[in-house]
Amino acid sequence: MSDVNIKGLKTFFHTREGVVKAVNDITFSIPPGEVVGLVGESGSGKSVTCHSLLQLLPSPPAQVEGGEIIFSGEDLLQAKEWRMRELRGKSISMIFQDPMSCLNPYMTVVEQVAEPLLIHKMASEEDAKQQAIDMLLRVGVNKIKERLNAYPHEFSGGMRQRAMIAMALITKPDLLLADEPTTALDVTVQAKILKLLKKLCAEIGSSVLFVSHDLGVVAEIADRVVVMYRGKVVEQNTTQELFRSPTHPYVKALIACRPTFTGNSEMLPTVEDFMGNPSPMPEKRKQVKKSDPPAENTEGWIKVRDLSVHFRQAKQGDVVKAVDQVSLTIPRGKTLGIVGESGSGKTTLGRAILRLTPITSGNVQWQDQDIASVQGKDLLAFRKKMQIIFQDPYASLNPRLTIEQALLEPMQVHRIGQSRKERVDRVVSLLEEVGLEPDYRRRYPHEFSGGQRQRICVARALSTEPEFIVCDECVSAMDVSVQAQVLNLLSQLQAARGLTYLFISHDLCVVKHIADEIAVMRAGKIVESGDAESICLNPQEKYTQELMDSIPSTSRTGTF
Amino acid sequence: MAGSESEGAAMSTKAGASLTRDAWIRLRSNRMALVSLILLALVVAFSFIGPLFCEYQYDEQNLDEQFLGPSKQHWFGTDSLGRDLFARTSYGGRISLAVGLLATSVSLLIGVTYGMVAGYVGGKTDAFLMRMVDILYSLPFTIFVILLMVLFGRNFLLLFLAIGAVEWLTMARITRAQTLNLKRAEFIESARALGFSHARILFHHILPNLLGPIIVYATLTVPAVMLLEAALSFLGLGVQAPMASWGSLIKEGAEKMDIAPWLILFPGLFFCLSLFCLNFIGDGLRDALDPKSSKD
Amino acid sequence: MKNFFISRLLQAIPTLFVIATLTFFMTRFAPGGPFDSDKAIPEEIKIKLQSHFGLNLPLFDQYLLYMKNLLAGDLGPSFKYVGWDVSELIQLAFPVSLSLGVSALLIALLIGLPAGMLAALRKNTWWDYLPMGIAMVGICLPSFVLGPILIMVFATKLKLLPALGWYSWTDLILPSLTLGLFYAAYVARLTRAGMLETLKQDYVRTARAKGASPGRVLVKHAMRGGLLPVVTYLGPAFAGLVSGSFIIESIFFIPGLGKFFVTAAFNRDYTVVLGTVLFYATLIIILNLLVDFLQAWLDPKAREQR
Amino acid sequence: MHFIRKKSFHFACGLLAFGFLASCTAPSNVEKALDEQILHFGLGAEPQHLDPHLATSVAAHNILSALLEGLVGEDPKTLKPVPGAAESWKISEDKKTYTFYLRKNAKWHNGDPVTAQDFVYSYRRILTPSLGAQYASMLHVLKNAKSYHSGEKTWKEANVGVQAIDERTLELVLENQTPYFLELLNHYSWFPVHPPTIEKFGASEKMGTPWTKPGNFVGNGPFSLREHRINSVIEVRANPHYWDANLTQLSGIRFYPIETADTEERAFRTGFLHVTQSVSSDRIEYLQNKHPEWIHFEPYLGTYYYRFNVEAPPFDDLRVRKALSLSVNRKLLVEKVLKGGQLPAYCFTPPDTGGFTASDGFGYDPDQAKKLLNAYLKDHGLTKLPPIELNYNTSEGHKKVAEALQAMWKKALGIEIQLLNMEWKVFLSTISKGDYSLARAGWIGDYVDANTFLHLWRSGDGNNLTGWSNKEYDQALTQAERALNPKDRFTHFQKCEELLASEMPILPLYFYVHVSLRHPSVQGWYPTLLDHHPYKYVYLKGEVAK
Repeated sequence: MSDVNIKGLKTFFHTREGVVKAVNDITFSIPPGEVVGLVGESGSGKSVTCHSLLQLLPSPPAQVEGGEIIFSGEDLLQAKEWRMRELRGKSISMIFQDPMSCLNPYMTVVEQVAEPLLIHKMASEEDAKQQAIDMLLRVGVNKIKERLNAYPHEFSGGMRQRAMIAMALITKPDLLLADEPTTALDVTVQAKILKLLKKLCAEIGSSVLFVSHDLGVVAEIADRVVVMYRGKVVEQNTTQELFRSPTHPYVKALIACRPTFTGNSEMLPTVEDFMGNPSPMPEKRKQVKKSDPPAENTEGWIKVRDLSVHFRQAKQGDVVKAVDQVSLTIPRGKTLGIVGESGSGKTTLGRAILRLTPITSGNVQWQDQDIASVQGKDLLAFRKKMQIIFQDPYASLNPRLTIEQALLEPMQVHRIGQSRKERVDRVVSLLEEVGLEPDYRRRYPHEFSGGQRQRICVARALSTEPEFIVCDECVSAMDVSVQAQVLNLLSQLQAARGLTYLFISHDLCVVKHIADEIAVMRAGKIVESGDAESICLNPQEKYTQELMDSIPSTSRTGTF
Repeated sequence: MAGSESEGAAMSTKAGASLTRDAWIRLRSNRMALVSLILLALVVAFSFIGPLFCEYQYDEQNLDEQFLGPSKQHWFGTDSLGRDLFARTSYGGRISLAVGLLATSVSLLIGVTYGMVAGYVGGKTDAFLMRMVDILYSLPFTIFVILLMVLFGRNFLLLFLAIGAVEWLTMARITRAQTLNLKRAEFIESARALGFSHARILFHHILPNLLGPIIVYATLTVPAVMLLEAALSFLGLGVQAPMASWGSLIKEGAEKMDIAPWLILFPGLFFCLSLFCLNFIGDGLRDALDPKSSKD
Repeated sequence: MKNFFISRLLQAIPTLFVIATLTFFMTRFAPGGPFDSDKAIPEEIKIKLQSHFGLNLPLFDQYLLYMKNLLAGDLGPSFKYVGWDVSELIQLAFPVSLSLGVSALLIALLIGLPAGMLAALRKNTWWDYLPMGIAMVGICLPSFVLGPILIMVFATKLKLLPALGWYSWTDLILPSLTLGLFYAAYVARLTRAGMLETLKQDYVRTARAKGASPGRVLVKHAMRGGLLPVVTYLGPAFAGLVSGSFIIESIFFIPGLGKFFVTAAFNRDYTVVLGTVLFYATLIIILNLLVDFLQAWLDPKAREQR
Repeated sequence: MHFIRKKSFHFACGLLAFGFLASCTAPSNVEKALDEQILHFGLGAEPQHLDPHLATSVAAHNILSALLEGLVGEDPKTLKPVPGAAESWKISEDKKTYTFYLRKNAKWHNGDPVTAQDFVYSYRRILTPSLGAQYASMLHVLKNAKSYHSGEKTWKEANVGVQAIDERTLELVLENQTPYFLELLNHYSWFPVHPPTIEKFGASEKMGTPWTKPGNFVGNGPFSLREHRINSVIEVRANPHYWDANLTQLSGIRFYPIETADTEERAFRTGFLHVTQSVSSDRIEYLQNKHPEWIHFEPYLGTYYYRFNVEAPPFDDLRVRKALSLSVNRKLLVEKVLKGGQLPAYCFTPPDTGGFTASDGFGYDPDQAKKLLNAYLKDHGLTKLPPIELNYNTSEGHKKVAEALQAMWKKALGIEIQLLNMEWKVFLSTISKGDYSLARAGWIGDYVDANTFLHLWRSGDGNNLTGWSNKEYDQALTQAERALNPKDRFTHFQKCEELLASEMPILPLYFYVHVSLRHPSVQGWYPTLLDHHPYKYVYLKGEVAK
C-alpha cells in the first residue's frame, strides 16, 4: 500500500498549431486506500494527468515538461520503460472510458482478464484462467461460466465495463486509475458500477484516482475531490467540504449550473456568471419566465395513437419492436420530455413523429391531419413546421458548407424571403438570436466549438420558422456549463416564439428542468407519464423509481 | 480529450478555412506528397510542352540514325527506326496520362453515380445493384478487357472508355459504403427533416462529402490504368503505331535492354516516376482528407 | 453461419449463368472465327469444320446446346487443340497456374508482411522509407520489365537459374518472384496501413496499460486486426495471381491457364474461352468464400454477422 | 520490436540462397545434349493438329517430318527427292504415271510393314469430303481426285489415280504433267497414316480422334512420339524400327512451342535451345556483331507484300497503285529496317523457284510516282489524297515495316497513311470481307514451284482478296500448268509476272529470309529453301563453351 504524490506536473502537446499546455503545473496526492476524484470539463487536462501517470501518452506530440510523480518513493517520470512495464497492470491499473473500443475485439473476455497475470508471470496459464473466471464472477459477470469463449461484442456495455474492472483489479494493484469509467453507461448501470468499484477497491485496498466530468458521480465515490480547469488545479478538498463551501468561482459554477430536481424552472446560471465573463445576451435572460402558450387549441396539438415502429434485423430476421403501441399527446407551446435509457425507443419515437422513419402501425396526427397522408407540397409545408435538433453537433452540420450556406439553404427550399439579401439579413438575425457573432457566418462548422455548433443547429432549425422541434438528446454530449447555456437558449426561444418541444433525453434532471410533462419509456413502451413535477417527486412505477434512485444524490439535490 | 469549448473560444479571427483548404495545408506539410506533386507537375509539363524544345517529330524517321545513344543531338537517343526518343517519350506521356485520366473519369462517373444511388436508396434496390457488382467482380478482369479489346479494337479511346467501364466496380463499392455512412449522418437527417429533395441531398450534401475518398481512389486508379495499358501493349493491344505510349515504349525497350538501354531507361523513368508520384499523392491525400489522421 | 455459406453458394449459380451467357454472346459477336487462317480455306471445307463443331446451327440453338452440355458438366471440345476437351486442357494447365500462384503468394506474404510491419513499427524512419520505397518500385515496375531483368541477372549473366520453362522445381523461382514482388509490395503497403490503424486503437493502449511488452502488443493484440485488410485482399490477389499471370507465363514460357486463355481468345477458340472464364469465375467465387471464412476466423464479430 | 521480422527475413533469404545453390550445378540442355544426342528445337508455335491430313502449319511439318515418312525423302542439302518409304520409282513416258516400289524393311512403329494399301487408304482418307482436310487440294494433281473430293462421285465411281498393284507397288496417275510432283510428295498431306490405328480411335473421316496422342500415335518416320504437353513440349524419340535407324544419330528431339522471338533468344542464350524459329529484327545487327557463330540467314520461299483493294478508291486507279509501289525504296527497307539479308522484291515469285526467276517488273522511281499521282489528283480535282488506312496484324515486325513505309510515302508523295494494327482474327475477317484499302500480306510457298505463288491471283482464288481479276492472267496460268516443257512453263509464268507488274494489284516488298539462331554443335543441318531439315542427318558434336 502506497501513496502517490504528484508535484508540479507539466504535460504539453507540441502540435503544428503550437504548444498546448494540457497539464500545467499541477500538484496533488492520492493517500493510500483513498478514492480521489479528479473533476473537470473536457479539455481541462484530467485525462492527460491520468495517462501521464502511466506514461501512456503518445510521444511526440505529448511531452512531460517537468514535475515529479512519486509512487512508493519512486519517481515515475524518471523510470525507464522496462520499469514502467513492470508497474503497469501490476501495481498501477487503469480502467478506460469506452469498454467497447478498449477491449480487444479479437480475444475472448476471459483471455483478456487473465492476461495481466500472465504478463507479470503471477500465475500459470490454467491458474490465470481460473482466477479470471473468479474475478469476473466477483464483479458480477454472472453468466461467465456458460460463456467462457465469449468475445467483448457479445456483452452488454455494463458487462463489458465490469470485465474491464475485473481486468484492472485481478492483479490487486496498489493504485487504480479510472478514466471516466461510467460516462458511456446508462444511469441505472452507472449506479451499480460505482457501488461495485467502491466495494472492490475497499476490499483489495487499492487507492483510486477517479476521473470524471460529472461532479455528481465523483461525489458518490470519492473521499477527496480535485477540480481541474484549463490545465490547472483550481481547488481540492474533501468531498464534503468542497460541496459545502466551494471557494473557487469555477467550482461554485459547476455545482450551480447543473439542473436538479429541486431547482426551479428558471434560467440556469452558467460558468460565465461566476467567472465574471458575461455570456451573450445577458440582459435578456433575467426577464424570461415560461410564457403562457397561445390560447387556442392547446390540447392535443400533436396526437400519437398506438404508434409502433418495428425493425427487421438484417441478418437474423428477428423483428425488433423499437416503439410498441405508444400513445401520447403534445400540447401546443409546451414541452414534453421523454426519458429512457439507451435502447428504450425514445429516439425512434421522435423520428417517427417527424416522419423520418416509416411507421409500422398506428398514426401521428398533426393539427388533426394524419402525417402519413401528407404528400407533395403539403409535405414541404409539414417539414417547414417541424424540425429536429440532434445530439451530436459535430455530425449535424455538413462540414463542406459555411454557416451562412447551411442557414440559407432551407430558406431557399422553403421560399422564405424575397431576395438573397433578405435571407442573409435573416441569417444575421437568427445568429444573433441564438447568441452567435454574425460575423462568423462565413466560417465552416469545424471552426466552432461544440456549444457554438449546437447553437448553429438551433438557428438552422429555426430558419424555417417551425412550430414544433424535436430535441433528440441535444445537450447530452456537452459539458455542464455548455449544457446550461443551450438549455437556457431553448427556454428563451420557446418563450419568445411559442415553440412546442419534444425533448428526448436519458438525463432525468435535464428533462425535469425543461419539460412541462414527462413520459418515461422502456423497451418501446411508455411506462409512466404525467406532469413533470409529480413524476419526479412522486413516481408511481417501480422503473421510474429505480431511475430516480440511480441518479447520484448530489445531482438530484445540488447539495451534498 | 482535446478540448472543444476552450479551443473554440480562442478561435482565430481570420476568414473561414474550408475543409479543402485545411486538407491542402496538411498536404503541403507532407513532404513526400508535396515533392511528388511538384515532380508530377514537371512530368506533365514535360509531356505537354516538352515537344516544343525538340526539333524532331515523334514519328520522324531517320534510317541513318538508328540506335544512337543519348547525345546533344538526341537527348534521349534514338530508336530502331532512328526516331528521337525525347520526342517519343514526351508524346507517349501525353497518351499515357490522357488514357489514365480518361479511363479514371469514366470509372468515376459510373462508379460514383452507381454507388451513390445504391447506398442512398438502400433496401432491395441496393441489394440488387450490389449483386450485379458481385457478378461483374467474378468476371475475370483481364479476360474481360481482352474481350472488350476485340470488340472495340479499332479505337483506342473507345477501349479505354471500356476499361473505365470495368474499373468502376471498386469505385462503386467505396462510394456505396461511404454513402451508407453519410446517410446515417445527422446532417443528412436534418436535411431530410428540412424537406430537401432527394436530388438536392444527393448532389449538394452527399456528393461533396464523398470527394475525399473519391479523389484518393482516383489518384490510385490512374496508375492502375496506366499499368493496364502497359500490359495491353505487351500483348500488342495498345496504341496504334506510330503513336507511342509509355507502356508501348517500355515494351519495345524491354526487348532491347542489352542493345540500347536508353530505350527502356527514359520512358521507364518517366513512367515509374509518375506512378510513384501518383501513389504518394494518393497516400498524402488520404491522410490529408481524413480528419482522424494524427497531426504529427 | 452455415446457412450463410450455403446461400452464397446458391447465389453463385445465377452468377455463373449470367457470366456464361454474357461471355457466350460476347465471343460470338467478336469479329473473326476459329477457322479463319491466312491461307484461304475452300468454302465447303469451312462448312465441314463448322458442322463438326456445331457452329452451323442458329446461334441461339448453339447457346441452348452449350448450356445443356454445361449443366451436364461438359465444357465441350477445343477448336484449336483438336482432339482435346476443354476440361482436359484446364486439368492440364490449372495445376501449373496454381503452383505458380501459390508460390508467388508465399513470396508476397513472406516479403510483404514483415516489411509492412517493420515499416509500421518504425514509422517515419529509414526502416519505413526504405521498404516502402522498394514496395513502390515493385508496384510501378511492369512485370514484363522485371521478368527480363531477373532473367538477365540470374539466368543469362549468373547462370544460376533457368530462364524459362516448366520442367523442374527451379523453374518456379524466377516467375514466382516476378509475379510475387508486385503483390509483395501491395501486401507490404496494406500491412503497414493496417498495422498503423490498429496500433492507434484504444485496445492496444489497454494492452500497454496492462504492462504488455511491445512484442506481445504486436503479436497478441495488434496483428489480428492489422492483418484483416491483408486477408481481405488475399482473395482478389490470389485470383489475380492465378488468372492474371499470362504475361509472366508468356515471358517464362509456362503452360499455365492464363496462356491458354489468351491464346484461345486470339484464336476464337470459343469453348476454351468460355470454359476458362467459367472456371476463373468459379475460382474467384470460391476464393472469396474462403476469404470470408478466414475473415470470420480472424474476426469474431464477422463470425456473428453471418 | 524487430525480432520477428529478422527471423522470417533470414528464413526467406535462406530459402532463396538454397534455391540458387541447388540449381547452380545443373548443366544446361545444350551441354547435356552432347552426350544424350537430344536436339532442343524452338518450334515457334503449338501445332493445331498432329494428324498429317489435317495439319496446316510449319510447326506441324517440323514434328510430322520426324514422325512420318512419305514415299520419297529429301536430300538434306538440296531437298531433291531421295528414296524414302519407296526404295525406287518409275516414271512413265507421258510423265503422268508414277510407279513406286516400297522397300521391304519399311515398318510402322509397332512393327507392321508399310504397304501400298496403307498409302491408298491414306490418300483416300484425306480426299474424303467429310474429313474437311484443308490441304486435300494438294492431291488434286492426282487423276480424278477432284471429283471424289468435291463429293460428286464415290471412290469407286471416281476411279482416282491411286492404285495398289500389290503390297509393295503403288501406282499414281496424274491429271496433268507435274514436274514438281516428287517434291510435292514431301508435303505432309502426302504422308501415310497407319490404318488400324486410325480405325481403332474412330471413323477414318472423323477429325479430332485421340489417335495423335502419345502412346496412340503410330508412324513410320525416324522418330516416335513420346510426350506431348500442350504449350510446353513435344518430345520424339528415335525409332528402332525405322528402316534407316542406323543413320539416325539423334536419340530424340524436344520441340518447344515458344511463340515470342525474345523468349526464344533468352532460351537460346541460356543453353536451353539448339535452334530457334526466329530472331527479332531489331536484334539481328547486335547478334551479328556479338555472336556471328550463332546467327544464320537462309533464303526462304516466301514473299512479303501489300494488297491493294482495287475495288475502292483510290486504289481502283492503276496510277495510284503504281505511284505507291514506285515510291517505296525497297533497298533501304531491306538494309536499314529489316537487316536480315532479305532481297528487295520487284516481282512476286522469289528468284529461282523451281528454276524460274522472273525479271524485275518495276523499280524505284519516286519522280515517276509523283507524276502518276499528280495526274490522278488532277483528274479528280484533288490537291491531296485523303488519308489512307494501312491494316496490318499486330506484330512488332509488321509494325516496323508499316512505320517505315508510312514515312517513305509521306516523304515521297506527301500521302497521309494511317496505321491500323489489328488482332490476327479481326485482321483476317476484315481483309476477307474486303473492308480495307491497303493491307499487309505474306505468302510462303508450299512446294518449290512458281505455281504455288502465282495461283493466288487467278480469278476467284480464295487467297486473292484484292478484287483484281484478269482473263489473260488466268489463261497464262492454265497454259503454264499444261505446258509440256519447263521453258514453256517459264514463259507463261513470266507472262503472269508481267501482268502483275503492269496491273499492280499487289505491292511486293521483299523476299523472305529465314533468320534463326543455331548452336555450333548442331551438325548435318543445311540451309534449304523450305526450311526443311531431315532429322536423320542431324547430329550434335563439338565443344560447348561454358
